Amino acid sequence: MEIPYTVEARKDTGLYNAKVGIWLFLASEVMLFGALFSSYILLRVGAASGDWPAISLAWPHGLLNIPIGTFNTAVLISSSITVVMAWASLKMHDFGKFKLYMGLTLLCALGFVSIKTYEYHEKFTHYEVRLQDGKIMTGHIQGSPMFWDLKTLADKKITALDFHPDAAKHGAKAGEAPAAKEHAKHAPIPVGEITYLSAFVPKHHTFFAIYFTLTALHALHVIGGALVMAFLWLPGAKMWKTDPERFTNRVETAGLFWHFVDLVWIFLFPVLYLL
Amino acid sequence: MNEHFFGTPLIASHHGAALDRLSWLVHGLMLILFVGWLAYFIYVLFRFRKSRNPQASHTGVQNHLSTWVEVGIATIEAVLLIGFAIPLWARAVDEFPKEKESVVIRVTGRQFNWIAHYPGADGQFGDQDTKFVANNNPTGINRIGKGKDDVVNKVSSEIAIPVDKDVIIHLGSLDVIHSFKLNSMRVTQDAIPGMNIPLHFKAIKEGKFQINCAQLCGVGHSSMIGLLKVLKPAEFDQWLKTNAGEESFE
Amino acid sequence: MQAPSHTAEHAHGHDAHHEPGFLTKYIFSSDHKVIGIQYGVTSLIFLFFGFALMMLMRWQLANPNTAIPVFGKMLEALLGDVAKDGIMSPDLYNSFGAMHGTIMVFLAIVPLAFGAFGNFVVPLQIGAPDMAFPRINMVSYQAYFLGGVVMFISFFIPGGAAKSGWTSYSPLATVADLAHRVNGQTLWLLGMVLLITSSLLGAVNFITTIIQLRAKGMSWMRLPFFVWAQFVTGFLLLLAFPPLEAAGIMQLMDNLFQTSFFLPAGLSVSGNPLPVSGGGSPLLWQHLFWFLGHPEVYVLILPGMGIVCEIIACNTRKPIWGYKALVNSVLAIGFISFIVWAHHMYLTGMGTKISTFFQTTTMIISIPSVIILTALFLSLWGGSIRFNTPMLFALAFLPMFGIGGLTGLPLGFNATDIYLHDTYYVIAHFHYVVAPGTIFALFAGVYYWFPKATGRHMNEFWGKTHFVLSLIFMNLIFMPMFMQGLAGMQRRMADGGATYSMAYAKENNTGTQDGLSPKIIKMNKTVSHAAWALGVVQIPFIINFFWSMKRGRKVTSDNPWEATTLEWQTPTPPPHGNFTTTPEVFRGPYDYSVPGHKKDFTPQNQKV
Amino acid sequence: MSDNHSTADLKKHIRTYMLVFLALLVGTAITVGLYYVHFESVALTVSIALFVASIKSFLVAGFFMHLISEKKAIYAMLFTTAVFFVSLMFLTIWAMNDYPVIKP
Ligand code: HEA
Ligand code: HEA
Ligand code: CUA
Ligand SMILES: [Cu+2]
Repeated sequence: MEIPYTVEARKDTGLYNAKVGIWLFLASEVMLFGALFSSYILLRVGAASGDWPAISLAWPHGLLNIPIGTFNTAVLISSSITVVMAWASLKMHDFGKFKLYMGLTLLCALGFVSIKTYEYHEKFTHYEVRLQDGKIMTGHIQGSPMFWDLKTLADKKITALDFHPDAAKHGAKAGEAPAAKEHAKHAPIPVGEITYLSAFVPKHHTFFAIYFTLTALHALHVIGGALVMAFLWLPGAKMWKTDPERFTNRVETAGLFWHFVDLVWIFLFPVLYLL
Repeated sequence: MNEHFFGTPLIASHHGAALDRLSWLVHGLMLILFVGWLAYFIYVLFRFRKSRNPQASHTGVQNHLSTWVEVGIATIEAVLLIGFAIPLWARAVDEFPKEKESVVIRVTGRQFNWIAHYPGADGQFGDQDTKFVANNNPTGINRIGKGKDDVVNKVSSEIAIPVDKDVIIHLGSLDVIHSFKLNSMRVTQDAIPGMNIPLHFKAIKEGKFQINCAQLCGVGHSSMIGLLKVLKPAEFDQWLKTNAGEESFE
Repeated sequence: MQAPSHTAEHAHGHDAHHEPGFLTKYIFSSDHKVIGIQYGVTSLIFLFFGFALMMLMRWQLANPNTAIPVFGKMLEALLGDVAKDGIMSPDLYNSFGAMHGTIMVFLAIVPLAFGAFGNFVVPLQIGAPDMAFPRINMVSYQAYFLGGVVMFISFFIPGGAAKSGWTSYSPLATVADLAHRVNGQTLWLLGMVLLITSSLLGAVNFITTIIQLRAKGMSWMRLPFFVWAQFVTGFLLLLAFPPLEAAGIMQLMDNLFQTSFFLPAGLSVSGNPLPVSGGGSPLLWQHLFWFLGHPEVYVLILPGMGIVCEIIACNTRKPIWGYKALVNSVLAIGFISFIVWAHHMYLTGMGTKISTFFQTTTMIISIPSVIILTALFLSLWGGSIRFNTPMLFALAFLPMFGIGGLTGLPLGFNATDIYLHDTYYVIAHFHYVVAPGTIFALFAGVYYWFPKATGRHMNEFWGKTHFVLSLIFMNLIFMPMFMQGLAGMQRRMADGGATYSMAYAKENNTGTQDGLSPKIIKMNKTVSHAAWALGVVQIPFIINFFWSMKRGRKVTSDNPWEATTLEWQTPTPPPHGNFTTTPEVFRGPYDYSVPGHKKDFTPQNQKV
Repeated sequence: MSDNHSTADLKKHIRTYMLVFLALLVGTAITVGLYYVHFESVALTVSIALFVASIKSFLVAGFFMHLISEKKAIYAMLFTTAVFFVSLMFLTIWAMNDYPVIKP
């Protein structure tokens, strides 16, 4: 016996197997991201009130790069429309268009991941410094190294840290952040005065922890989806000749996953960047 | 019949008896159900074995007795729930006595003992801050000002309370989750780091009781035993005096 | 995603002359029956391994801080200082305890009940040629196997296996082994991620198969109850596991990258401040864990109920009573099990409102269980009961699950749980459900479907011996635990409660009035002896199992139990593709003793 | 995909897709715009942002993922999931905010 309904839909459910499968999988993905999302809200609600970084447990606002984030959202939304178009082209038996749209989708995916990488790098080179006199600053280290902390300074035998404080917090009203008044005054800080040094890495603050966890998990989904679509675009596309219906179904299934990834981002973007 | 439930230790707190009464009721229900079903079960196995009943009936039981049994179980459960469990919980866990009229203690768990912190003569707790933490001051009490006369237990994990008086305990933890369990008082409350959870009870028997740690907290979990002394009011005051002073145990 | 095709293979996999080689046939097979058997054997081995850990722990409980005979030396050689001089240190006890729970739940019972029986039986029972996604099925097994390997390896890394209970509560899970950056807990979490992946793939596959591949005429209300049970189980796994996966990822971040999802600020471990940013919540972990944890316990029991139901119908020669009620109950259990989880957390500081909500749902969920049990009990009435080995195990399941289930009630009432929480009463409660409950149901399943899988019967005499002795010793193990629990003996005690005993009070002059009495402490010995005896009486089963594969009595028909469901209407053992002709279903699953029919069973695919 | 879309049908669909695409971009613009406007009430900002995100997600799920024209089976599944997700979130939040308190 053959496995039925791999291509054609079953009458009473109106679905073919892979479609049932992908929707079930997406349901579980809803719970996965849903749990992280709930965690975000709980931790956020439970955070101390006050201004970050002065109260380091408070929630930092607007530390992420909004224009870039907005642009990336647009990129991802565009990839969603191209992937439907790819599927619709197959439906209209226009294989050339399919190739074009699928290629565009992959380009968008690549763009999204690259931009995300850039954003990550931006965070890894951004630092918070606390000084003995209680002053707290955020900013960059000369040469923009990543992941430094006090131990790195000791290992590198650095005696004075060439630190460029931020002018003001992104988007914050003037005077809100302690660092804001510290107008880009730039003089090396003696290491002895530094009590704490950390890049904006996950362990620095629960906000970064959840930001990196959520976006990295999302990025893994983007990469996974892109790999599947790359397969369908190049080697897998051979199937169009032998079994066009099945191939169309595959594109549809991959598309469903891709839209879901897009959908997750639609929530992640405002929640992480804007609120 | 004993006032405390089958095999449980003596009851030394005000609300303990009510709790054990509920236990009797629930277990009574369970026993009736179990014995009833078991009798039926054994009878059926005997009555309908193949050698005695070679031809099975296609239809089987026709009446709706079982539905009534099920409805009955549900009803009894509802009664136990609404009539006993919910009000009992509200009373034992939620409805606190007035702080002014009670003995208030801050108890902090850590690997692997309990620290008890009393407000001292002024009735006020000193401020606590991590910057005061030291070996002999693990919970970081500010000994200047309100905290000057605060009392901390000197013998590890030893906590004293007066008899027949409401006790309110604010429970915290320094490292991992512990659980503050007083079997004879029928009190259990997890001590969760980062949280400060109040609990209350009223001891009605004097004597010495165990404090168990009822949440896995590491290698020393099984030996994290404490001693609860329920004392006459005068003895309690005496106990506070002997424990007064800056240094705690360790 | 199922991008790589399974179809290529299927398009020409059925040519008679295309015999697969050993590797593709037994190791990398995508045939649901082979995968089922792989799951079965692997999980039985883990079941035994989990039990072995407990048998060692039972020595420590019965004779605290004395050297374990024979095995102590082996432990020392294998694991080093944690078993110095053959004595089980508290650290090792905690490791073994956590791993016993983990292995039993995630590596033994779930894979056996869902992976093995589900895989082998479900497609056959619904008249499908295979699972909907055979390749994914194979990957699911491989992920499970890998997860098991990771868990197993964790015993031998520096610091030893995870030691924070199977519940892995933070912050303990994070701070228990600060000396090693990659420690047992890390591997536990990695293992869990693999196991969760495996379960998710399995669940997607099962549900799709049941929705899509039912044979012609196999309507929802004609599905054998076992299939319903697996269907609901699939949904539980599908939707309850992801939150634990999320929590696992976060705890992994906490452990590896020093984040503080579950750690508040200001912790100090053995006097040293913990260098984390803080801002996390230990309770969050518990919520996410138990959001899985409670549905998970129904994952442990529902397939068992399904098996019992099949066997009872077959061996009473009459239809199951109240099939519809059963189906509705199992669906109800599935739904409600998602909103009762916090009954494991009553004592974390809950107010009246929220705890009332959760204890109400807990009481509500006990009703469908009562209905299921009632239906099974009433099914016996009017039957012609055959007492073969599978039936004996299935019958014993009923009162054993009854005891376990009923003792869930005092735990479910928040007020009584104040005292009972974290005592051996809880241990006894759930072991009654999973050990003499589910394990017996699974044994029943093994004895019942063995002839279909191998074409040979298992030995009846040794089967019955296995049953009687297992029943006795199971009860001798778990019944005393109720008493210990009521007397106030805490679980997870590396010394078996010695510190809380009266003897301790006397020795240390504390003179407490509520220490554990010598009688209660001595029960530890009784229980341990019973546990080792239970271990010994598994030997007949193990021998019977392997011996019968090669030497057992051959089946004389494809339907040796004269059952009605479709799995018995195939050749034995079923070939690749299962059915020789496409089956069509004409009737419900339990048409036994239909008046006017020649035989006392009418298979589902028989027209009249 | 059982239904055989005719090419004309598809053309119509494609117009819808384009409209949805535009709506999504506009939605994004609104959310970002709001951020720069800065309402006094945080709750209002949050609500509006999540509301817009929800609408966007309905558009994606409904049109790009063809949920609007899907069969009941999927609805049942998604509805169940949604219920469980909501219970996870709200019961947890509720549980964390209901604890014993001492009234003075
Ligand atoms: C398969 C597993 C399984 C099952 C089915 C259940 C079923 C139930 N469980 Fe249990 N439970 C566990 C596994 C299970 N549990 C585990 C593993 C733990 C501990 C986890 C840990 O902390 O490590 C636990 C812990 C646990 C707790 C937390 C205790 C604590 O830590 O303080 C609670 C509290 O409410 C509870 C309640 C219940 C209830 C009300 C049911 C109900 O669903 C039961 C319904 C059934 C019935 C009511 C029986 C009906 C039968 C009859 C009426 C007939 C009887 C007679 C005869 C048969 C002769 N369980
Ligand atoms: C499904 C779950 C499950 C099962 C089946 C069991 C089975 C058993 N468990 Fe366990 N147990 C747990 C889940 C389970 N347990 C959990 C979750 C905990 C809590 C852990 C924690 O605190 O974190 C626990 C804790 C626990 C404790 C408490 C430890 C403590 O708190 O300190 C004890 C004590 O005696 C115990 C004993 C036993 C015994 C004697 C069995 C016996 O019933 C075992 C019976 C096993 C068999 C009979 C094996 C048969 C198999 C074969 C013979 C293999 C054949 C092989 C082939 C044919 C290839 N268990
Ligand atoms: Cu402290 Cu267990
Ligand atoms: Cu539960």
